Amino acid sequence: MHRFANPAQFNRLADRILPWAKFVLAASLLYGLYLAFLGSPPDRQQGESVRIMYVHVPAAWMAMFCYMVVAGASFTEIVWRHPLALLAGKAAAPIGATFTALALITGALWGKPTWGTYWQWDGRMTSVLVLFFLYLGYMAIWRSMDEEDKAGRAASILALVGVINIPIIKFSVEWWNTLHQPASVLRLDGPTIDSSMLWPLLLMALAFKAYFVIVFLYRMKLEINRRKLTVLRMSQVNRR
Amino acid sequence: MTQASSFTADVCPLKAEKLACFRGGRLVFEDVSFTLDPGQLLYLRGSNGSGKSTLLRLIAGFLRVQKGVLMYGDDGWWRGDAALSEAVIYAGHDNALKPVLTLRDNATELARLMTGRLVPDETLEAAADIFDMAHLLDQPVRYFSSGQRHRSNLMRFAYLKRPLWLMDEPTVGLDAENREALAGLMKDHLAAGGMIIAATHDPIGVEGQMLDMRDFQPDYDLEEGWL
Amino acid sequence: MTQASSFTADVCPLKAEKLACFRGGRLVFEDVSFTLDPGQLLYLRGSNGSGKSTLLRLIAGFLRVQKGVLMYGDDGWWRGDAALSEAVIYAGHDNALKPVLTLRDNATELARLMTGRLVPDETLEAAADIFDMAHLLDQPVRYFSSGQRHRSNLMRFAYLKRPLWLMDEPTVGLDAENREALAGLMKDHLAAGGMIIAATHDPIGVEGQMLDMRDFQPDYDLEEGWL
Amino acid sequence: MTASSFGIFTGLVKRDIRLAWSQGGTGTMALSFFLIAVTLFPFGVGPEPKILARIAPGVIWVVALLACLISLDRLYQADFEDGSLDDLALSPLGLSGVALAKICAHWVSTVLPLVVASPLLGLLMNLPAEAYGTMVFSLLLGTPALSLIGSMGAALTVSVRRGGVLLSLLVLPLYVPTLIFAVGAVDASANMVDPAQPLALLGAASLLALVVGPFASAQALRLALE
Amino acid sequence: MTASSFGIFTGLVKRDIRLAWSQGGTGTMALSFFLIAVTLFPFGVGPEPKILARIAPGVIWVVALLACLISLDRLYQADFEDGSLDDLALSPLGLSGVALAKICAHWVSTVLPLVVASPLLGLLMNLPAEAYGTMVFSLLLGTPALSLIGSMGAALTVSVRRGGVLLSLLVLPLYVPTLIFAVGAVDASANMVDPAQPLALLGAASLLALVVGPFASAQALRLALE
Ligand code: HEM
Ligand SMILES: Nc1ncnc2c1ncn2[C@@H]1O[C@H](COP(=O)(O)OP(=O)(O)OP(=O)(O)O)[C@@H](O)[C@H]1O
Ligand SMILES: Nc1ncnc2c1ncn2[C@@H]1O[C@H](COP(=O)(O)OP(=O)(O)OP(=O)(O)O)[C@@H](O)[C@H]1O
Ligand SMILES: [Mg+2]
Ligand SMILES: [Mg+2]
Repeated sequence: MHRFANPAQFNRLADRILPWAKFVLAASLLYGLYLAFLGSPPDRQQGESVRIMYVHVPAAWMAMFCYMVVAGASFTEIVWRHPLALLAGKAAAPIGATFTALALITGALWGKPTWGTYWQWDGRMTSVLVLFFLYLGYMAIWRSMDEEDKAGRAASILALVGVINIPIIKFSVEWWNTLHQPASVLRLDGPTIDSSMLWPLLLMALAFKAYFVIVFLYRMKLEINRRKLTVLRMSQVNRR
Repeated sequence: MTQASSFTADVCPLKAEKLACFRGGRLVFEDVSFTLDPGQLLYLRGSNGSGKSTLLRLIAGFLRVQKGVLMYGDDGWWRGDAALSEAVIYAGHDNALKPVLTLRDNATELARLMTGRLVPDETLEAAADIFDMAHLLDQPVRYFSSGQRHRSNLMRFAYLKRPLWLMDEPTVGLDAENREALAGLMKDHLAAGGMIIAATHDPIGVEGQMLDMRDFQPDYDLEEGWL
Repeated sequence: MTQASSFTADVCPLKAEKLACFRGGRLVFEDVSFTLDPGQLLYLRGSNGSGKSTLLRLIAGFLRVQKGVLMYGDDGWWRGDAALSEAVIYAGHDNALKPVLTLRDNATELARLMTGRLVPDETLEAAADIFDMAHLLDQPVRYFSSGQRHRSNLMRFAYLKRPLWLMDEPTVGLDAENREALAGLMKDHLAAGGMIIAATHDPIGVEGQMLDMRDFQPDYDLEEGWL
Repeated sequence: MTASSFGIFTGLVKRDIRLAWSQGGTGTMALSFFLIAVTLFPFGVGPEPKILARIAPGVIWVVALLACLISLDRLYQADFEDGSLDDLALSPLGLSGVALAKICAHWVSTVLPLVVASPLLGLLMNLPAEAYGTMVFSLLLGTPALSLIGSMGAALTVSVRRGGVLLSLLVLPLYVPTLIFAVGAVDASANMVDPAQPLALLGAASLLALVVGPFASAQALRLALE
Repeated sequence: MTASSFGIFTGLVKRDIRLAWSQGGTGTMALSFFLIAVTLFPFGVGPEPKILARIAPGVIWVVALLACLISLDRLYQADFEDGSLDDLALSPLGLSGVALAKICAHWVSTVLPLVVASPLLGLLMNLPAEAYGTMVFSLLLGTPALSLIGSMGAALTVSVRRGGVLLSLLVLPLYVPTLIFAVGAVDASANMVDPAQPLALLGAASLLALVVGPFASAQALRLALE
């Protein structure tokens, strides 16, 4: 378990993965974008605006995926006190928050042409918003505390408590919505996906995932270096 | 070597072996070892920042023992352990007093928190007498001067009957008379078979072992220490 | 007797006549009189609760002079007065440090607050050197031990150039070396014609007048004192 | 041991209630925040009875939640700052027990008064007569979750300077389900629908919080002691 | 003397802005409270766009007011607790100047971000397009009064532990006129009426607060020092 606690070993592993991830990103992004914007037909009801889907849906998937990464890292940190897990959560959270913001923004932009409004208090949108707040809280704790280890463990506790919340929010909000506004559930049945749309969607999802891996690894390396810096500073404090 | 006594918990020797402590990723001290037998006093000495308070908080179970061993009798001694939390009284830099409550109420609440029972009035008054606080018992603590607050905090050692005292700079801000009262209290505790660890810059006037924290300053090593 | 000097404000004798102070409706001390000339040091002595801190805060202008007179040179000395707030440096029990800022930033902000200007780096580093803090200048204060924080607070006396120093228990928590450094700093200030009033329980090793606050304890009288 | 634990627990609850209602305590203050903040809404929204009635359950619950939140700020902070937290950690009760005791005290001293005052605010906000019972009941059932969840946030932010506002960031998202169930129940009653289902969910949220809350709070408090 | 006073004043404003946006400061946090609390209302009130649009100006203003309020809690408290208030009192600037500097810093670091974020919340709350300009303008014009009035409350409660909730009790009633004028202006715009009159009154409230605020704050701070 603690094998990769050695930063040098981690760095070596990361350096081996990075080129591959970059290749996958370039390939899938280029082909995916081509398919999404030129190679697939506009939707019959939605017209060209359907192309937002190729960004929106992968971003929404990644938003949830990143949270699970953060939660997994938190669990590892709490149970096994794995030092790299601490940094992994810290590295993944801002990426997740960005994807969440992207899902929110693209969703809102999509909402305007399809529903005539940028924002609806619909179950799925709301639960993603709450997810965004959880990310913000996680990052705020990290920023707010004096000691890195302490901050990380506090943030981990929050992340784990937040996991309990996610299914509840989704479930409850959908229930809450049907009481007031059953009409907005419409979106859930969405346009049935034809393979001409499925392929670019999957390719874009792959590209997003590769992007995540790359940024995540770079951020891990950054965190490790930052950590070294902190320790160096600390060693200054009591130099005699 | 467990010893029957007037304490609410057994008195056993406390033994530290090669303790080390990291704070904020930095090694504060390493290789701290000592043995404290019932009836003994250990002074922690050392310049500012050498880790006296940190060691006390480690022994009190507020910090995790990350490296080394701490034994109480034959048992390990760890954070959140019941044995630990029934043997220790700790008094740190902060006074742990509620300004709106009177001194008597503060003491009563603390005793109830530690034992679940009320302290008899006589015990409390005897404790207050030691530090010449009897006339202040029914005053709200918010009117106290800094030395009076500190004495109110030290009173706990007189009315709680636990064997291991951890004192962080107990003489701070005390006038001469009260330093003597403190020394007397500590001597009585040792005579009854209790144990004391005190971090201090001032002489207190009670015999004891010395542990100079400057001897345990690490040669700082980035390669090993950073994670 | 105003004296030209390196201070940002004039040095004049400080004279107290029959000062008294009420706190919480109670008379804490009465009939306190003293005269402090440039180049002199006044120690406030007395048991806990005798009113040392209260007198210091009165002189610093935090409390109102309710009874008696306080004169600085030929002028009255009152709360909120510009003359007062340009002559005094006060260091109390609290350290007045912002934990997120580095020691250098803390010092810079304080100097700017007091003078509107930045302190030259050399002045600051010289000040830090006195208390062996130079290597800590660029560290956030949150990492400091209690003694290190206290020293950071004392540094202000070295980089602010005001004539009257008010020190409340300046030796608290200092190790032996730093007590000496403090004594040296105080001697230099007196030699330059400054004035110091220090409340302390520990000997500091600088010559000075003594004012024992126990001599000014009122015979407590409910009839007179209660309103 | 058990008998003594029980003594410590009740002692601690009593201590905290007493401190909350003593000078400068949170007890009276949360109540006045609740009353005043709700009163601001007719100023902000305008006095039309229909609109007020429509938004009454939501506003009352949201403000109760905010009042609870700002009083939570000091749940552990006061003990942390004056060093009492060290003592609490050395109590034979253990930190989970301590957290539970403090949560109980918070609910009794600070939240219960809000529940009692809520019908008055219902009157001010023109709440439909059918909904009063459900509103009070939903507050009784749901506010323990607020105290329990809030305790985790308070423990996490205890060593943070100016933690109050960070607390809100951590805790408010976790309050959302409670809020939705509760308002759902009150709205159902106001519209003459059976509120049993949202009330059951509300109770479940409180139970879940009871399982997780004290334990997670204790873990977070350990961190603050380090 | 005047030149040095000016240096001290700007220095103090910069110091406070820096602290507010540093780790654990109120700057970011008040903003997140504002965003989250406004978001709670659709949960509480339900998602109907018409209702939301109707209550939007009131809710946004009331929550901005509450966010401002809870950040005020620590305006002087932090300096009081760590002893910096003694230093502030000994500054040649004088306590009124100190108070004014801290109020300016509070407004710039904490309130201005709320004003900037308010259009986003207008979007979430479905605010009518006509009202955006007036809402932002009313916030710009009215929030200085919130900082100034709040400063008095913060100074009064500074020596009281758990002052946060006491603060609200003191300050909220004084906020009512500002709130009424501001919401009046935004509502007027939303209904295509000229908002000049309520805006003028709002400006007058801020001016009055500017005259009274720093002075009263300084007096209250003197009390805390005693
Ligand atoms: C800000 C507003 C929005 C948010 C936060 C949001 C959120 C999400 C999330 C979280 C998912 C992933 C669901 C899952 O895989 O379980 C998703 C999928 C999707 N969204 Fe959105 N959405 C928003 C607006 C919209 C709009 C306006 C449309 C179009 C009318 C839309 C259409 C879709 C579609 C078609 C999917 C794929 C569903 C599937 O998995 O088959 N969304 N959205
Ligand atoms: N805020 C207050 N209200 C009422 N009485 C007070 C207040 N502050 C202090 N006192 C009382 O004033 C007296 C003098 O207190 P002061 O703090 O000046 O003592 P001191 O000489 O500094 O003692 P120490 O050596 O303990 O610091 C004490 O008896 C104290 O009870
Ligand atoms: N929260 C913390 N994070 C990081 N480092 C810390 C922390 N607290 C203390 N330290 C560091 O640990 C070292 C030991 O501090 P400690 O408070 O134990 O010193 P001390 O021996 O009690 O000194 P003093 O005589 O000044 O009280 C100091 O160098 C300090 O900088
Ligand atoms: Mg120490
Ligand atoms: Mg004193």
